[in-house]
Amino acid sequence: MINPVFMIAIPLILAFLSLVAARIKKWLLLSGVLINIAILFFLEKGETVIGGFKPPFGINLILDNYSMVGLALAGLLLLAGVVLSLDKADKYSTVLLTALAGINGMLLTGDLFNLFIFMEITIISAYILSTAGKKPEYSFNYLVIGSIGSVFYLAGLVVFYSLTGTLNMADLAAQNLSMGTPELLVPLFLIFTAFAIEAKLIPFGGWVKGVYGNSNRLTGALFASVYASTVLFVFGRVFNEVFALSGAVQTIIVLIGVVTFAFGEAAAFRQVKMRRILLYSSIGQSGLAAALFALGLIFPAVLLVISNAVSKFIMFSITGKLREIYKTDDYTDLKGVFFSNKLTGIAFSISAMSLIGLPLFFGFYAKLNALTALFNGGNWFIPAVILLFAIVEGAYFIRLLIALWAPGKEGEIADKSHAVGEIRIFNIKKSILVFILSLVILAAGLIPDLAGKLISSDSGFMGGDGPAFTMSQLKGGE
Amino acid sequence: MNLTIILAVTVVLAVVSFFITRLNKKAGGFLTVIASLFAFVGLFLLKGSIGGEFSIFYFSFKITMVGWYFALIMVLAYSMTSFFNPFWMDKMMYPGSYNFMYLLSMAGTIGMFFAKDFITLFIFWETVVWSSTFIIQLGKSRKASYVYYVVSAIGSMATLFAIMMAYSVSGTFVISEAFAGLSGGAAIAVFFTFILSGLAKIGIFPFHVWLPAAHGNAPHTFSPVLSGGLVKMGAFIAFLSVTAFPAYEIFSGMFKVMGTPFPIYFLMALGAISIIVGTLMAIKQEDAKKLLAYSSVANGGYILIGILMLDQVGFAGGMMHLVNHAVASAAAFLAIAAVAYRTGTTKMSEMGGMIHRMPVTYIVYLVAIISMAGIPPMGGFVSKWLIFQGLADKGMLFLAAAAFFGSIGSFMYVFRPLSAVFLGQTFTRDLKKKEVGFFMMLPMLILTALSILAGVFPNTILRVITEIQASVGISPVTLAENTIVTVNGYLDAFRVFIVFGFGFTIAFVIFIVRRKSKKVELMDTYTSAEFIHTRELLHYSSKFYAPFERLYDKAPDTMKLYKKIAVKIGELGNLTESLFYGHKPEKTVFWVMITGIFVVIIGGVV
Amino acid sequence: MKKVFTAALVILFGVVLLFGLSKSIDIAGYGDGLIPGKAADAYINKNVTSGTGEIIFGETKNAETGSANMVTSVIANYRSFDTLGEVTVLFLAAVGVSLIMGKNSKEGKMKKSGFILRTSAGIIFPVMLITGIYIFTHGHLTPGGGFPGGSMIASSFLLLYLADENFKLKITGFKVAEGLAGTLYVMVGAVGLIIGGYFLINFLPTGVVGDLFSAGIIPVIYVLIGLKVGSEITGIVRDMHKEEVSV
Amino acid sequence: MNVMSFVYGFLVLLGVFVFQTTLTGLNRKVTARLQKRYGARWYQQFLDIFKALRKDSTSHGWVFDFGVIMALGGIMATVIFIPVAGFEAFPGLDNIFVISYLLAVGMLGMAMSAAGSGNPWASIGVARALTNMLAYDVPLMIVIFTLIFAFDSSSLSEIAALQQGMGILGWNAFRMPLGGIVAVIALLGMLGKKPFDSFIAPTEIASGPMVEYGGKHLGFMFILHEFMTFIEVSIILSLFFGGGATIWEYMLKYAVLYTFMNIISGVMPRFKIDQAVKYFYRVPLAMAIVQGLVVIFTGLGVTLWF
Amino acid sequence: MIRLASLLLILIGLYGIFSSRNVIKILIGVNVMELGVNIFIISVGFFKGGIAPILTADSFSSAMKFVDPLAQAMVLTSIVIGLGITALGLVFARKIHAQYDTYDLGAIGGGKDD
Repeated sequence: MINPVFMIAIPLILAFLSLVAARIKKWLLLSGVLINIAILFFLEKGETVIGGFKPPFGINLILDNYSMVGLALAGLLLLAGVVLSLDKADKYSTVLLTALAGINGMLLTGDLFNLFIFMEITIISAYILSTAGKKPEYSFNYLVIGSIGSVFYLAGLVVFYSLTGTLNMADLAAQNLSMGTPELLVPLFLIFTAFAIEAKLIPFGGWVKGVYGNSNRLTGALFASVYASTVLFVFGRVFNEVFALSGAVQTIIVLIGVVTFAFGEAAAFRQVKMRRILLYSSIGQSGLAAALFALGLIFPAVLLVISNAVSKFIMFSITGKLREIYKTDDYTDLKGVFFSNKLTGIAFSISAMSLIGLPLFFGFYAKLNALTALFNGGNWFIPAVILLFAIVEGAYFIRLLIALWAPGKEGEIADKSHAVGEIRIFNIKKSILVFILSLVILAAGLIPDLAGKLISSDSGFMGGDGPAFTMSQLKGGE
Repeated sequence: MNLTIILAVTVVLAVVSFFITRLNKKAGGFLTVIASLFAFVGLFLLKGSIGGEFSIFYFSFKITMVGWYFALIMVLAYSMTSFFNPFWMDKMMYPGSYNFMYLLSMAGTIGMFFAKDFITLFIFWETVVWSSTFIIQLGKSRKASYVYYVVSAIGSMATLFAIMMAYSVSGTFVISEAFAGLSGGAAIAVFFTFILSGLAKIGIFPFHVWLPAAHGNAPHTFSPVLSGGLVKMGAFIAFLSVTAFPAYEIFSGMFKVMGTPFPIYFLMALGAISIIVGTLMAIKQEDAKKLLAYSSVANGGYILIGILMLDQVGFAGGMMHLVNHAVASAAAFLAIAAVAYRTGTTKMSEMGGMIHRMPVTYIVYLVAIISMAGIPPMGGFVSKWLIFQGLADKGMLFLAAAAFFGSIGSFMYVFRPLSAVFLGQTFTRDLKKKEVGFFMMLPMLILTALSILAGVFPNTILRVITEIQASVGISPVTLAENTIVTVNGYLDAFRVFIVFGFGFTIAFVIFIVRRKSKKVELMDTYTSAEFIHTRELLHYSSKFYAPFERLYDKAPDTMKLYKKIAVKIGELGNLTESLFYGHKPEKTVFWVMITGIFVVIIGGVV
Repeated sequence: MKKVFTAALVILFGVVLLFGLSKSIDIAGYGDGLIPGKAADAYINKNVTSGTGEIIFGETKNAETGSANMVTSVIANYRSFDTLGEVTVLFLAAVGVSLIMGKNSKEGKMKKSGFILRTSAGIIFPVMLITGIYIFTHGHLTPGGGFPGGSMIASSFLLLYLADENFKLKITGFKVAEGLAGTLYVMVGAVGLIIGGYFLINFLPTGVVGDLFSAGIIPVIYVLIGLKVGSEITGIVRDMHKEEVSV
Repeated sequence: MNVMSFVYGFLVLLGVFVFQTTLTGLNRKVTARLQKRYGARWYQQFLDIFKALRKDSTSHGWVFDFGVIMALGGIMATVIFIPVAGFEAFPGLDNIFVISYLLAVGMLGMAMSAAGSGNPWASIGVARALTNMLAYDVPLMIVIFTLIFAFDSSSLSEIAALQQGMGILGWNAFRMPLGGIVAVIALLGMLGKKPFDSFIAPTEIASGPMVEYGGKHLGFMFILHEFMTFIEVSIILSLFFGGGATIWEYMLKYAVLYTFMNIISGVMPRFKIDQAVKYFYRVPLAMAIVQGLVVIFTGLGVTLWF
Repeated sequence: MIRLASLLLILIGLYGIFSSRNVIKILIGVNVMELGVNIFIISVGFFKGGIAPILTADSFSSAMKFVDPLAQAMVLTSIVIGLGITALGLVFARKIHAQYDTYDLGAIGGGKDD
């Protein structure tokens, strides 16, 4: 069994070393993400104390199912991203290694202040990666907004510290502060703001458009999958395990999440640039996940985050590459581009269809779980909004898929002579990699119960409910 | 026969056909014929195991009479149309995917009709939706595919909502039990949201916009399936929404119109509106496929009204109209496809006199439209007759008025392609065209035969329907040997056919015994002293009903409604984009502060 | 008008925030930070793992951390993991600065500095350097530590930049120092894991509170931090000093 | 269904042909007198038909022939189903829907044949005829629907029988006056009499289709027209004017009704086709609906008023 | 009072970010905010009569009343992070200037996405 601290220590050492041995930093990065995955499955479960000081005095790492899922997701996608875009990643090797440490730290840590630090590491790495878009004003915007978030987080945290005298998550949770009361509203709001900014919730995520919209195939894929899912995972932990939401705060956060979902999908609907479509869709999805987390429906939210992360990873990678080749990501200029890239196209389509929540794909299972859980909680309004905007979501994704697959004038049958270019988007190895990733979505969608079991081992996360809906319940008639 | 085998074989063959098509396009097409015929025969043999329950994978199925009935109609449309597939492979952009999706969607429909629980139903349903979406885009319009998906999605999302809402009350997804315990406002919400996917699929106003778009622009080999088959999925949902969801019982306390609870009557009225809209729009069309698509809208209205009546006669009519419309519509679309196979167009103004080149196709089309218009001795007459009787029995005047309108209007529109495509002068371009080969003719002839058989021996079909009626607990329609008996009279379709034959024979004999007539060319007609030597010009086909069309050419377009909604959503998106996003931090700071103030005030602190 | 509006909004936000916060803590008061049972009490008494009673300066031997400076004990021992992250943040920032300034840039030139600056720089530079080193080596005893010490080292180099417009820094050495110091920090933690079973455990004898050679690994860590911070900030200064050749 | 039925059917056909052709001939005279002409002899119509049948003809292809046969065959089949004074060749099959839809077979055949001639005027005629049909049929069918609802029967003979024995006030035309008016107006449309004769329109388009027909084809068309007239008048007669208890009563009533139609037609101008549609969808449709609502909700008219 | 002052500093920082479009000024605003929050943290750890948390010859015993060392440690961390962010921000500012020849965000107009 390996101490989980190595999930942080090894990338850090490699990051520090990459500065010294700049020539092999690409390989350091690759080995870093590989080791990260390799040791992931041999980690010691439970609580790990650092420095020998028991919490709440020392810092502890917590490796439960929940953080395990987060780690696996982030690690695998980061690995895929690095492999897929090694040429781009080379320059950012040090940053990516540090980011890996930061992400692992965020997911593992059991201390709120420690979380702050790892969050800063992660965000700063994001600031740096965002400069790949060659639009410094957006990076600057991100930096300023992110800093406001950090300041708010610290301010909120300190209030809690002054009330309880502890920074440890479990210890704070044990104090049984009643989070629904007006007394704790402002500090909670301050902390929420910090997460909302990172989780792209409307109206806090003003940086997203510029940063995602100018991302390349590496950064876009990482932002939308690795970073986004990590932030949401932490969001879920903080607002369920540490600050168990209730009362007005909960309503407000749920409302913000739902509004984000609706607005995000609406904004995506009118875009023609693929990156913009994807970025607004990401905003919408994280709004939904945040709302679910805030309602305490952790399992569906996790499913949603996973499905979204994998899909977005694939789609952003392909989109970024398309933009590289054709200098545009306006899909009306890319009609029929998948004709000569069928494998890549299928991967893209599977991802998109999973996002929409069409059956046979993993997204459907996630959506079904979310709906069941929501209805079980007696809530019908949010499902209505979800389904209403799922139509919008489906509309723009299907429109996109149609355009990318079937070129041709209106009134004439689809014909390959109208297809854009015959350039291979990815070489054969990379296509297969992307395709396999998409097959994961398909497979997980075909055997969702197994996938669900793999994710939560039936018990749910952090004491929450397990799957609200399983396919096997159909057989039993229950 | 075992449903597992049918489903497994079709799905496996779907995948196989994908790869085979990559090797040899034609072979892949023939594989779809084999697979769909296999499924048809398999389903036919499945009748013995009705009532059985089992599960495959995590899906659970129950073989019901009604499911069997629907599935058989559906697979009939699929298998007949599949005969055309091999001949269109070269024109497809993605032949492999086409074959794959074709069979996958067929498997989806089969699974859907036999689903025991709503999740299984929904999964198969949506599979059909997306696979057919990807087929339609291969046709003439990308937009059509988009419209098709959006309208379907509106329906299926609403239905999912209803399923979930019902689940939250009853705690089960099993179709027969899921709606237990609903009442009041929740019942109304579930009813309307549940049936929405049915309405969308049948093409009931205002969801009919996808039919002309999709039917009219889908690949010629898929339009028959869409119109003859997939539309009937909606009828299944309509069926469930009055049987599995006991609408008549739940709403029995509500305000009633002519003995029918208001929510149901409202839907019937929508059906009536679609009859009128479909008829009027069909009259206007210049494209044969779009015309037939609108006729499907109108016929969908009949089906919906019939099924929702859930009584002895009208219901039987609605259920029977399913078959008749499926057969006739598939045949008509296939005939148009056959013509398009030779001429390459479906625009009525670009064709003429095909009867001289393709007489068999003409007969097929003629019989199909006679059935669609509800003229004896074809099947369509019997089902419409039943629906009329049902309506007359209940005294639903306005619905009946719409039904009459649609029925007579259908004479108008079905005649148009007949006249424009088949009759009149053959265009110079088409003078050398030949009839389609036997392999393509075969399905058309089978469908034609079925159409006539359904009209002459309607009781064969009605007997199945009586069993369905018995299974949902309504008194079955009374059948004598060849006779259908209703309160208001009875119909002996066979005798009507015989008398018709008698009259025809007399006329034929008189005709034959008179002197043989001299053949003259079609260009040799009386043209009021004008001499026109261009075949194309002498053929009257575009704007056929111009004076009539003028009466309603300012009618609002439903598509505009959807466009407006889309624009509104876009505006919301625009607003979101401009309000929250940019490159200046001040925007976010502003919103953080506003939200902060808002939150604190809402939270009751200040 | 816009200014008034913005100001009004900020003030409104402030007022609302004030009201809200005043429900959670005494916003107007000050000096009430004595929270019973808070984690920090254990840091002061050094009895997190085992209670050793009162800690007396210059007498208590082998106390938990052995650092006279309690802040240092928190930073470099109790919450050393935070500090590792903190160092990483700075490291990341330095990497980011050098990445963003890019390769296609050369070192810029300062204005020619004045006489006093130039001559005094030569004198002050070693003093600053030594002071910086002093500060981080005595971090466990006196106020200060790795961060201030490192900054002082960096500012000594900044002084050189200011003083001499032709001053150029050889970068490799700093990079190596930066990288190795960071690596060693983690290594120290890992060694602790091997010896004591916990990452970053204080595995050296802690000595007498108040001695120079006390507090176990704290001085070691602080030296590493000092070196690292010093080289990082120097790196930042150097990179900021670059000029872009072409846009 | 036995052989006798067919024999009876054949006899009905013959009788109807003789009767209606005579009546047509007489009415030609009536119309002529209205227009201050002398008019042809009463048997001129017979002469026309038999002459046409004897002559040579030209054909525009097989659908031209087939359409004519199909039209006459369908119409003759319909005639067989029409109950005359309670007599039916095939008892129980006088269902109003069957008759009105079987009628459509004949029309479709005619339309097909006409369009098959390749003459564009023919197509215009067909288009107008079908539009006209859509115009008059909806109000008429609503009225018929009302009758079916009122009498719980869709059998022509039964509805006719229900009106008999109560004198003239027992006729549906008087029990449901609005419906009666609608029926009469619709009958004008069905018969293609003025003001609804734009699809025949002798001076505009008749020269089109008609000249394409000659010889036996034209003869068929004549016979067809006689049968069709008989069917249409009979339907209205049975539904609204009590049919006839005896064959003589029936023939008398029939002659009066038909002549009445001719007289109205003789003094009317002609509607354009879109005007006809507009007219039918304003006045008769409204009347039919009012009549229907009255019957359905009040029951007024189901029994005798007085 | 000092907490009020720290809050005020945060607000001033916010105002700076909110009202200014100059990149450097915005960064200054961020720094002021950070300063504010740092003071706020310190203020939470302080209590009247507390002494600096260092054992010296004068304040020799842990039994004496020391102010909260944890808050001070947090502030130290926060300062360092602030430094890192400021450094990055300044580099971004330089990048903006190099690319657009201005520090004024209002004059950039967002630019089109590449």
